[in-house]
Amino acid sequence: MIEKLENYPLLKQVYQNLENRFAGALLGATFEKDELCVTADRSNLISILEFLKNDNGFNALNDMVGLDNMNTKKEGEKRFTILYLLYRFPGSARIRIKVDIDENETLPSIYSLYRASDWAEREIYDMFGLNFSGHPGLTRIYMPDEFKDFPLRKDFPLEGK
Amino acid sequence: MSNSLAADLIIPIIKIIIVGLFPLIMVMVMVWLERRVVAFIQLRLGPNRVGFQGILQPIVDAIKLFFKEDITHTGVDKVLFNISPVLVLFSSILAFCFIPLGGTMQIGTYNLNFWVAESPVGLLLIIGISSISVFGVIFGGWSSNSKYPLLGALRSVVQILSYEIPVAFSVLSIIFFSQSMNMIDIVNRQKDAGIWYGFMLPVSFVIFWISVVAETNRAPFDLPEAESELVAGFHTEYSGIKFAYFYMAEYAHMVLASSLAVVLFFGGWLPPFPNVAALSFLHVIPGFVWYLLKIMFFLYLFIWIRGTFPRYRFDELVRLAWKWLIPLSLLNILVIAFVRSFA
Amino acid sequence: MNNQTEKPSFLLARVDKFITWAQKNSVWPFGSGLACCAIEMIATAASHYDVARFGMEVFRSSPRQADLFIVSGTVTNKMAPVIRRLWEQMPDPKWVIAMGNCAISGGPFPTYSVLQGVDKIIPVDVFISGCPPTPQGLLNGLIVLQEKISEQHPTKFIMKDRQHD
Amino acid sequence: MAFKEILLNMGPQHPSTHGVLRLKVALDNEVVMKVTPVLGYLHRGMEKLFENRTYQQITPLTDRFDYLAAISNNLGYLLAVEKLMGIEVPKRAQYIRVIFTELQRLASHLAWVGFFANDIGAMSVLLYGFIEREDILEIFEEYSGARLTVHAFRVGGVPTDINDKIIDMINTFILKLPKRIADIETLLTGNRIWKHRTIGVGVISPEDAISLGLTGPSLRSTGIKWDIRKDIPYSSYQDFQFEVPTSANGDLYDRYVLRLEEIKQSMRIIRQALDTLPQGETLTKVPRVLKIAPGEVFHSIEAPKGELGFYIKSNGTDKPERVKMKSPSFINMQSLETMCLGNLFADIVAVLGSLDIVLGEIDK
Repeated sequence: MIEKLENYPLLKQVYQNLENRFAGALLGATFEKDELCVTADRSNLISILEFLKNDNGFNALNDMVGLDNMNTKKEGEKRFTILYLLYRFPGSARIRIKVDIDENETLPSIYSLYRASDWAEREIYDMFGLNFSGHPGLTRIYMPDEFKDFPLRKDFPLEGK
Repeated sequence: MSNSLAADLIIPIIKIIIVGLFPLIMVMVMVWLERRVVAFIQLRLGPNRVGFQGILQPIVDAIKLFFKEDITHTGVDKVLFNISPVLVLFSSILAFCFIPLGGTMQIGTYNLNFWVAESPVGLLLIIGISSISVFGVIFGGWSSNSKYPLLGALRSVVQILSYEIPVAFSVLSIIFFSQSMNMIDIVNRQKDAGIWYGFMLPVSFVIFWISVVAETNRAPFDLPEAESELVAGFHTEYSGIKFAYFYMAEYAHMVLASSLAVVLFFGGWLPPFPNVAALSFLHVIPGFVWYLLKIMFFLYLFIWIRGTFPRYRFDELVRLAWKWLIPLSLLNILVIAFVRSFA
Repeated sequence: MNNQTEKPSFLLARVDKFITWAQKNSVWPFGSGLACCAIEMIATAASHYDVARFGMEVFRSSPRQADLFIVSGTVTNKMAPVIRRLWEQMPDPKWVIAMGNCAISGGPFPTYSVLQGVDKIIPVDVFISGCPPTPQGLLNGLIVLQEKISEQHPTKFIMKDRQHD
Repeated sequence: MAFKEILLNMGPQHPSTHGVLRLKVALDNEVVMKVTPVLGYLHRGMEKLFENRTYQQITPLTDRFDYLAAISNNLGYLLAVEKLMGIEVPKRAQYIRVIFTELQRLASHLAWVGFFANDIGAMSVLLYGFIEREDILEIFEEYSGARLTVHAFRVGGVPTDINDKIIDMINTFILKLPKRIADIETLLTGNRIWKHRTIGVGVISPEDAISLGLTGPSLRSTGIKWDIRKDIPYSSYQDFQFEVPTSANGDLYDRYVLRLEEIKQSMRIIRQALDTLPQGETLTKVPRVLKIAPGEVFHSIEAPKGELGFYIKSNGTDKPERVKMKSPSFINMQSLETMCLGNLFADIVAVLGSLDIVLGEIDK
């Protein structure tokens, strides 16, 4: 893993910091297409993000992506994945934090760290039906409030129910 | 039919009809002119399909609006809702009674005056009557039972309250020189003085002009009907012919404001340099034509301003009135009074 | 059905012609933009194409003062009640143009949130296809609408009343 | 003194919400106490639709995201797909892409200046902006046949080479534009009312801007020099000389001046690209049925409105598992309340205009 980062001193440094701080707590890390992706657990997500923001300068949240792995997941894996795309001003370094989550589980909201996560979390709630605890106003953002389903789940048909 | 009957009854009635129609005709011309001129400013063509160069466009619009459904939605205060367009339009038309559209013309033994009524306090009356329109705006905005009209009406109140004061002050400086509030006298005094008051009192004129632009709710002071903020302002809920009343009233007020500017500051029906003998051939052209030419200039100015400037914000607008125009007009009056009494 | 075949009297026909002449030359569109087509609608009103030539540049932003509702873009299920309400707020006589494929049939979005055609909620007079239609297309649609207006009988209600007697 | 709040509902149909945005505004007289945007009136289910379309079919759909800058969307999506596939686009195609994206940036900025000025009440500028924009759209029409939703690029390059006629059109346009920009500047930049309306209004601090994830000209107006074209170059942007203008105050006036400056820089890039246009192929060979091995990628470009990113996850079939778009308008829109609080009602409209939002992009 660390060899792949040889040409990317900044990311290498960040990765080493993470390794040192959260030894064993990181569930995995990949590096492909110039992008570092670290898999974290639900329980230590906030502390990893705090560490990245305060000690490593990842001061901006680029985007949050929700994934429904219904068709691709293996037995025992969780159904949904949330990606946090982080950014660093200046320095233009990017890092991706990956958290797996099941339908009934709740992720902590990162609104207190990144205000940009406000609408991003609402979007994921709207599209996938995943809850974020501690979010100031978790309501549907796109669909009308009376809408029952979660459109981006793989079992929801394109034309609607 | 005796001669005196004709002089006392028939001619005044005809004059009343003509003066009543004059602002409406001017409104028609203005609607067309505005759409064409703004179009040319914006490198477009503007309406040019109906009639010669689209001159019938305003008439077509009026007919269409006349045949449109007139919606009075629920929750409306019916009396005020219906009365306000009338108030707005007729307050401006009524004020034309006291505006001299031309000088006196000798027809045989009869002196034909180009005004309906002559009052020793004509100027005061015009300012008073034209201010009634703000009630129409407030009633219309309030009775619509809707929020955008209400906000538009609120803005309108503040705007008229603020800008009435500089108008009054700048008019006061005219009265210092004319010693009369009679509109006809004011024009005649300008003839006697040999110079139009606008050139004599440029500061008063500038204050007057800015303030009347604000009072007619025209750009850059078109806050009560600011389209990008308040949809259509106080007349958002009006449709059909009632909306047409508001639409026409806006232009009628512009014609009135231009007429006031012409009569007070630019010699009404007088040709340029009325006392210069070398230019006496200008007197051949009737006074009415001079008056018309002059107001057209000011009406064009209205359109030009609209096509060029961004819109003021509410607080800037009030600040302009209270921090600049009112102190300036007070100072202006002080200076003029000083000059009048010692020079 | 009877009164449709019956020809209006000479005088009423003249009145009809006069009123429709006014109506078709003064179609004030409702300045409501929904999606991509709205940009082309603005381009049509801008200097290059200048819809003002037909007296149509008065984009009213209040539905109460508009004659023509150009549904310019995708109508979503969330927006549909709003569109319906705006249309109801417009005073008669009113016309509707469905501009672009989205407004006609949902266009490229056969999805859960898009209304598949605005004619499901309001009556449409003219359909203009394209994604988005070019300004020329919109102008053509407006001219078609003008023709349609000039064939209407605004005084028809007088005839109707007479038949009821 | 007790105040009574007026709750005002702006939209979804309102002349200056740039589409079908709805704002719930709480006003104390005219002072803004609260602004809550309500989105979703143009939610077309694009991301769901993408999962049911092949990679090539998605490209024209991306046009409909940000319909004022369709080509930028094409580029953002295609670069992500090409990065995922690991293919290299021919140099000439890269240059052509740069030319058209920069033309699109000009078109978007010109439309923006017009809409922004129109929101503030200077309606003529809207028309002036659209005259020049029309020239750009004619170039697009000559190249691809469409004006607005252009679909100018394909996976692996550009579908057709540009010919002399298009180069001529671009050259004449580039010569004409500076005078037009000067016209707009004489109307607005020095105007007292314009300055009153824009200076010191809608201010946002750099810290807030970063925390809210603001990008594009709105971020640069706070003094942060961040332009992906410069910092993480893509599609041969490293070959061109251009400046990234920044300013310090973070208010509306700065955003306006910045965008005008960006127009000038874009013209510089186009001129350089035309002068140094390399010869060669314009399209790499890609299979007609595009199946991409499982993987994931995130790629972002500097769109006219800010950072436009595409996250694509493939699953081995010809359709993507998930396409997520990071839209600049969506992120910028979040900062509306921060910029508006305590300002006047009229400023909401101005701030909204300055953010350069497009609802197709926000609602997806």
